[in-house]
Amino acid sequence: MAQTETKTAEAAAAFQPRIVAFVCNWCTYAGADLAGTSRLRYPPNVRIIKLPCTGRIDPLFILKAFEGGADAVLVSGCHPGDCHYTSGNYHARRRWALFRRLLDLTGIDERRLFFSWVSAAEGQKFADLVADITEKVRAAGPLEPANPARRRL
Amino acid sequence: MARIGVFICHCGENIARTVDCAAVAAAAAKMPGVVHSADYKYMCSDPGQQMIRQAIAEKKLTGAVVGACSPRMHEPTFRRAAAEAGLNPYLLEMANLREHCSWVHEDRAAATAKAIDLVRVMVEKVKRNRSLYPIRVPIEPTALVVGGGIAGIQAALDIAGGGKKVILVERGPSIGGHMARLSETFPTLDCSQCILTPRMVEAASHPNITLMTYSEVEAVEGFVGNFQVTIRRKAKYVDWSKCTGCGDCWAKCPARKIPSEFDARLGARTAIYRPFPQAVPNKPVIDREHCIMLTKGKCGACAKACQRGAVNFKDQDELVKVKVGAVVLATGFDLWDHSAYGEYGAGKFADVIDGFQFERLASASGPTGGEIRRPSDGQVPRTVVFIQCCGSRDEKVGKAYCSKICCMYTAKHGMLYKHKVHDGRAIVFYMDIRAAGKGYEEFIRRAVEADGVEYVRGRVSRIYRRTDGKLIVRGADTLAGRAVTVEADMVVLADAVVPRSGGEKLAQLFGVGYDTDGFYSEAHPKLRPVETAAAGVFLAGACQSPKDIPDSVAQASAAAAKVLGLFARPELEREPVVARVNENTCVHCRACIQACPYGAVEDHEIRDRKGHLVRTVARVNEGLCQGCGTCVAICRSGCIDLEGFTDEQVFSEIATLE
Amino acid sequence: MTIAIYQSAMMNIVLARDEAPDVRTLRLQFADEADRVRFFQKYRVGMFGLYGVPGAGESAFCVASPPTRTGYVECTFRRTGRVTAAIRDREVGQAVTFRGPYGNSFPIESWKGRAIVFIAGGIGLPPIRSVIWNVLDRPGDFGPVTIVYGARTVADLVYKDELADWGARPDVKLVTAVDPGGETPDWKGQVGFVPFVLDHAAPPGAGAVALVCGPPIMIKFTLPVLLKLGFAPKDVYTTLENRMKCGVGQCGRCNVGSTYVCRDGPVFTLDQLRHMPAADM
Amino acid sequence: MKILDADKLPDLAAVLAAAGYRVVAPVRDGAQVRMAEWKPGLAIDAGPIPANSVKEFLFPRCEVIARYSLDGDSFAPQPAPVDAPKTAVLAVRPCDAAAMVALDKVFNWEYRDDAWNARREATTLVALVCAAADDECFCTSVGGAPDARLGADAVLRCADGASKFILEALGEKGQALLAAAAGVLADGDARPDPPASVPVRFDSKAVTDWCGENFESPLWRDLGLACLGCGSCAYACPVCHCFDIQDEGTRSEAVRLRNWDTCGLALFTQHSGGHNPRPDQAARWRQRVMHKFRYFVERFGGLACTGCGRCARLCPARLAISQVCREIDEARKAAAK
Amino acid sequence: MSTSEAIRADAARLLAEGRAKLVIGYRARGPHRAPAFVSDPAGVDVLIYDNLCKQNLAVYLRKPEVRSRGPVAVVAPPAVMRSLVVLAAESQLTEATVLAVGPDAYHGVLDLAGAAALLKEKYADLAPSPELLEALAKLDAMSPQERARFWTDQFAKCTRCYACRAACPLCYCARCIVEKNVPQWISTAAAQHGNFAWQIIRAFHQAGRCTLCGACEAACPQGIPLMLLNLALSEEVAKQFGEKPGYDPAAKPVIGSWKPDDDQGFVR
Repeated sequence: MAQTETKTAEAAAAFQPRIVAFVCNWCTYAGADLAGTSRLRYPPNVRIIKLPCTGRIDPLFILKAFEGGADAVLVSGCHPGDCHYTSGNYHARRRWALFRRLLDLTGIDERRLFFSWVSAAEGQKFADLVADITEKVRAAGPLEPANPARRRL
Repeated sequence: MARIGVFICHCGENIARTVDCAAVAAAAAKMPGVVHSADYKYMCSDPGQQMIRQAIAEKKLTGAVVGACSPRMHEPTFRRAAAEAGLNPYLLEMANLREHCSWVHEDRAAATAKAIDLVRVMVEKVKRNRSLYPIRVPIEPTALVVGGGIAGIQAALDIAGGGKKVILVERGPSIGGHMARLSETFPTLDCSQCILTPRMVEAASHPNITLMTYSEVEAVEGFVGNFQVTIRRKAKYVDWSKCTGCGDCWAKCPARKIPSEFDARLGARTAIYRPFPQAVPNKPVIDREHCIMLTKGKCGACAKACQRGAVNFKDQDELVKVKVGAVVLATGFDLWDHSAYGEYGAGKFADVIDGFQFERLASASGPTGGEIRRPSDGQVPRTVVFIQCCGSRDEKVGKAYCSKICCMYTAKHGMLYKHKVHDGRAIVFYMDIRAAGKGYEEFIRRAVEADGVEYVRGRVSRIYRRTDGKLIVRGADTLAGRAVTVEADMVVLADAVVPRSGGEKLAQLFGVGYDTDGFYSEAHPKLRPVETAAAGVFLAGACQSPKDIPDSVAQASAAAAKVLGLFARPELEREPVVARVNENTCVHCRACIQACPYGAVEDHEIRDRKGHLVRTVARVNEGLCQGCGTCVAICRSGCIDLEGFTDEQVFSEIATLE
Repeated sequence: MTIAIYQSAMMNIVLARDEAPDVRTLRLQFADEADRVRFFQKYRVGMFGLYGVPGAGESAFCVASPPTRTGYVECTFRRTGRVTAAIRDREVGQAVTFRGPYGNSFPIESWKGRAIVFIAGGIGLPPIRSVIWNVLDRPGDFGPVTIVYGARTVADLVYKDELADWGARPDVKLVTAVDPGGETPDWKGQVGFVPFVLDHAAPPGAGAVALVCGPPIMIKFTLPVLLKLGFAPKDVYTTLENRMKCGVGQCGRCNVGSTYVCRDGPVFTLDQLRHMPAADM
Repeated sequence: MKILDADKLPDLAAVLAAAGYRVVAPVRDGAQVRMAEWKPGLAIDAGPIPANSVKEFLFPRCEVIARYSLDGDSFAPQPAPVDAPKTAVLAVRPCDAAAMVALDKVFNWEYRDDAWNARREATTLVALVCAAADDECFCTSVGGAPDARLGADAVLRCADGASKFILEALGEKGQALLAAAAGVLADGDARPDPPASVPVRFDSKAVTDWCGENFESPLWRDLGLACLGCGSCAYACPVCHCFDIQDEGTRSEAVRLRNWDTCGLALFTQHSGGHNPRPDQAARWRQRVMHKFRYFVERFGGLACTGCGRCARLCPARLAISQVCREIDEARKAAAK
Repeated sequence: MSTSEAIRADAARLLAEGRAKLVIGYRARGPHRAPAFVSDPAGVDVLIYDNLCKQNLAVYLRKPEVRSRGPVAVVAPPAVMRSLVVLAAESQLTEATVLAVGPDAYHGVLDLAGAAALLKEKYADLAPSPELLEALAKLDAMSPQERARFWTDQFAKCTRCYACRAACPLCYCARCIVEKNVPQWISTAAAQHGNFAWQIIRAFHQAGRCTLCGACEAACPQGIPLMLLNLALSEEVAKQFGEKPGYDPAAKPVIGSWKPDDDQGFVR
């Protein structure tokens, strides 16, 4: 029993979540830059894919990431009112409000899909966010084998 | 055939300390399509750039990835280097190995693995990049200036003087703004009207300036270089082409007790009126809210009086569309309504007035002919208390900022009062004196030393009216450390400067940001104080932050210089990151058209050779598209793509992370 | 066990040449000698193969080199979609997959001693280039050769070097043409559409064989000219290029009526085409 | 005579599974009865005609036909073994069993498909004589019968008023299955119930002839109006076998897939240049009917339709090929008079 | 006069007067109901209407084969009318002639505006079936892993026949996203990843547009409960944005518009 628990704990510690982040160029990408220039530390589990705006992010991107075995996806952009393109993030916000419901219903729940606003000034917020979601995903464990979107051929 | 070069920068030790750069370069060398991979201590240095140029030339690279710092740092540098070697600059991408990797991670193995991923993502992307060329958009060399105060007038005159056309839009019936209402101006005490009216006349008569008074911006389409602005010309009910400005009409108007906005409600005007005698244009409008004919349907006294038949009660608002290439917002300010201050009488005491009211009392053209007479009974006040920072620097009323101009105009008010009422007492309550301007400190000193204005440092806690009509002002003298009570005949409050009402709506029309106080946001507080986030829209005057006349004029000239700089070229070069519609597969559901924040997606009719309509599709106007990609993600059938961030590129980036 | 019929040979690209915008020729060598031997045992002119890049897919196009050159296989293709783009992206030294040859062939043995007229438009030349070289590689076996080749513009002409070779040979009469407006200032060939140019060249048709390949509109207007010149419908050949996936008569999409292009074709005579439902082509 | 009580089909399945068979049988799934891999505990419902045919167990919807490992710009073939488990299909309908015989011809037409043949070899089809038919059944119009044995390795037949099954082997595979199932089978006697009665709805020979002469007919246009252009009919059909070949992959591996495809979809024949030889639904319906009733006959000497009626049962627009054939037949008869 | 008789009379009149070249309605095929296409006034006798008539005939108004016939009239229960209203809002229809039928009454020949008015007046509260609501509630009560398992099993049945798409009046794209192969976002293979992506995107592309007519699920030959997905999204659209598609021909797309105060409780 004790042995199993140790094993599980080890497995959890060894589990390196794979997180794909889709971020906008103007706010969150710059926020991540600021985290860097501020020499903040966060776990190395996130791979950022830069888009001009959250408005560009198609749900297909998220599906594709999960299909490829991501344990979680982060979508992040400018705060409401701050969009470089005035309203791309408002469009995105609606899209995600519905899309997350769909994914939750089909088994990819809120421990796998994160949305945030991170401004260019919020380096600390970005670092904290990545640390926090990495921890959350680690706690939730690998999405496999229950990943309904995974390629199996 | 992709022939990609990968260049990994050590950034001295900045990247190399945490990331095994050689290992990244070695891994990159094995990535599909990569024909050249190298690492170097400083890629951004001359030798580093030379490495890139050389590899592009020698290896006939079709694309390059530089793994270094953030692209926000050096993308222009490396793209320029690529261009110098003959590679289209858009065929070079950067992998952010410093800000996004080495600086934020400690575990060398994990950071190196991540760096390899980041490079691979960009390799996959760059393989699908296309050569892009800046988009050239013709510029409509006409500027729109919104607001006809001194800032707007100055901007308009400077642009017009630079040989470009200007449309000057003013909400009120006359240009001139607040400056026209001032009696004298600090620190020179020259007559405000005397220096302003020539400018007003010049603006009205300048061949390059089209004046649109009594007009407001209704709608804005388009983008820098090509704005289409719809302006509502409010119904004036007077045909200005016939009107001579003779004044017969307002002389006959029976509605005579309308508080005059120009005189800060201290005087009255008629329903058909010109705001002030020096108004430009010097022609009347009918105030439709107060006109008896327009509200009750009978009267017409003015129409009978007008010998030119210029009065037209059937006049209607008119929407005028103009094409402009740049916009200067100069909408100015208002004074905060001090009725929120219950301790100062909540606006109920007639003799507690604001700065504009004092200006009108002091003005020779004002309701008292320049004599200082208090509003309640017309008596000359013997003791006048001036209170600074009324609303400003008071977070309780949500205004943390300093209104900047009050210290100076209060000193001026004190002086003017003393000049007119030699035996009167002018007492100023202040928190600090901020007189950082040329001749400003001297001006304050003059008020105190030469004119005997009494300054008390401290706040006024309460004003109440005694039964004999005296205003009892209770405050503290913090320097003397005692309570002060003054029996005043009149109190002048230096109300906070706030943006003009309706400013938010206008900002939204132009896509300009504004702060929590409603002041328009400049693009950068230090380096781009005149620009806004909306390209081609510039700021002048107090709409951006409280400013005095010299600062407003300076910023107006700066805005004009920006406009003239923009207009100096016939075309605008834009980033070629724009969306394109695949018209073969577009089914015209119009979701993209409705979603585009810029109105850049338009209906496009496809016609056969004979001109018959085959079908309608969406088409992106490259001049308007800003490249956000919202339409791309909205399109269900994937018929729109965004240059620089195409579906293929993003797909490959995600796929390679599997 | 694997499905043998879908196992491809590995072929290495030994030469790549850009012929025209988006048109490329690859010369491929079998990685495995056994595959080469098997291929050339079966290969006759007119047959096609399925060329592929793992991960992108397979695409069918003809073998453009003749069976007389047994060291390699050449193909010429236009980039039209995902697969052809992937094949085009392969470089010399890299590999592609190949299976084939499939389909029927031109019955050139029955043409011995007869005059042969090749008529091609644009990217229609590759399917009959193998026949041209096969005929030219066997001097004395066949009668006089006429080649009428047209393209939209000079840039769109493929095999420019070989055209020069053919034009210089005494045993070939070569007529090249570009559509009106497609000529360059130094264009030495004719200007006009292929049917018109063919009519003008007027090769004798009686007893001769004609091979026509090109866009449907060109074929449509060329056939009457051929009949006028005296060619018999049974002696006029063309190749069909319907969409194919399996190449072996099973996937069910290339059929014209009950004729499977992959299996019964791709080579058909005008006589045969007349008995096939035009609406399915 | 080998006898099985009517409620003992799960026992039969269990004993076969224990003998190493993958067992496929009709099981209930929501509102449908579907042919599915049987798992212990699942009830077997041999009553209704299953919504899907047995085809997918011999010709999967998606199958890896080649596999490559990728490394940078190079690749290397990897084994792509055919998955052909020993399978027993219980209560397969005679129309489905007959369809497998038609597919044998396709998959061995000059080129032999190893995967098909391997799975066919590994599969024992235990046909169920239909005791009931519905208004979409028309096996008798296309040369079949509710008790036909074509393609079957063994036959289950209801007996003694549906209280029992008689299980009869028809060949070596059937005998092997019976041997494996011996534990649940009893020796005895039972009176077979009469098979369902399926009226002949049209003369298929007449349809074949008509198709030969009517490539252009207003009938196709009418069909094209109602048809929505999906693949429901083809994927439900036990004989339809068209497929697509697509590659997929990651950066380390690529697979070449054979996926079901159908002439009902617009893209099926569309050239990469945009031209489509079958530009509208009318042309696609014509292909469907022609393929089943004319081209297949010309190439293989039989029909590509076994009268199961699934296409009609599942069509979102309730189009029925049997009715089309009947109309053709009637029109032909009317014309002959 | 029965509803069927009234439909026949109106159909004959529309055809005779040339107001319609084609009337699309329902006919009987044995015990089943199939679409009927009547172009001759003499042929209207096949038209019937009863509660077995379920197919959403609005789907035909987008077919080129149908559009090329000239003006079309369609027998339209509320579900069909709602689809037509959405099609109009998405500029896929400029006008429509409907023979409006309700479960309770026949409303005669209406144009698009008339149909929209009728919908708002009489059919504003078309509620999903209690069974469907219950099924969704049951699903929502499961753990994420159970939900994943449920849908993995359901989607495993998908053969990619695209009957769901073909039957849906709102799936009118000239080139469906699944048919886009550069890049191929959604695998066409009837395997787990392709089926999941297809079903999720199909449902998502209906978000804010779906009128819950049920055509997709009814068309699915594999019995996949697609309405659970549609209902979940429709509920969310109503709850979050207060939108109910299919009533306003001038409605803006739910995805494609926004309000500053849209919920963002889920955004960190």
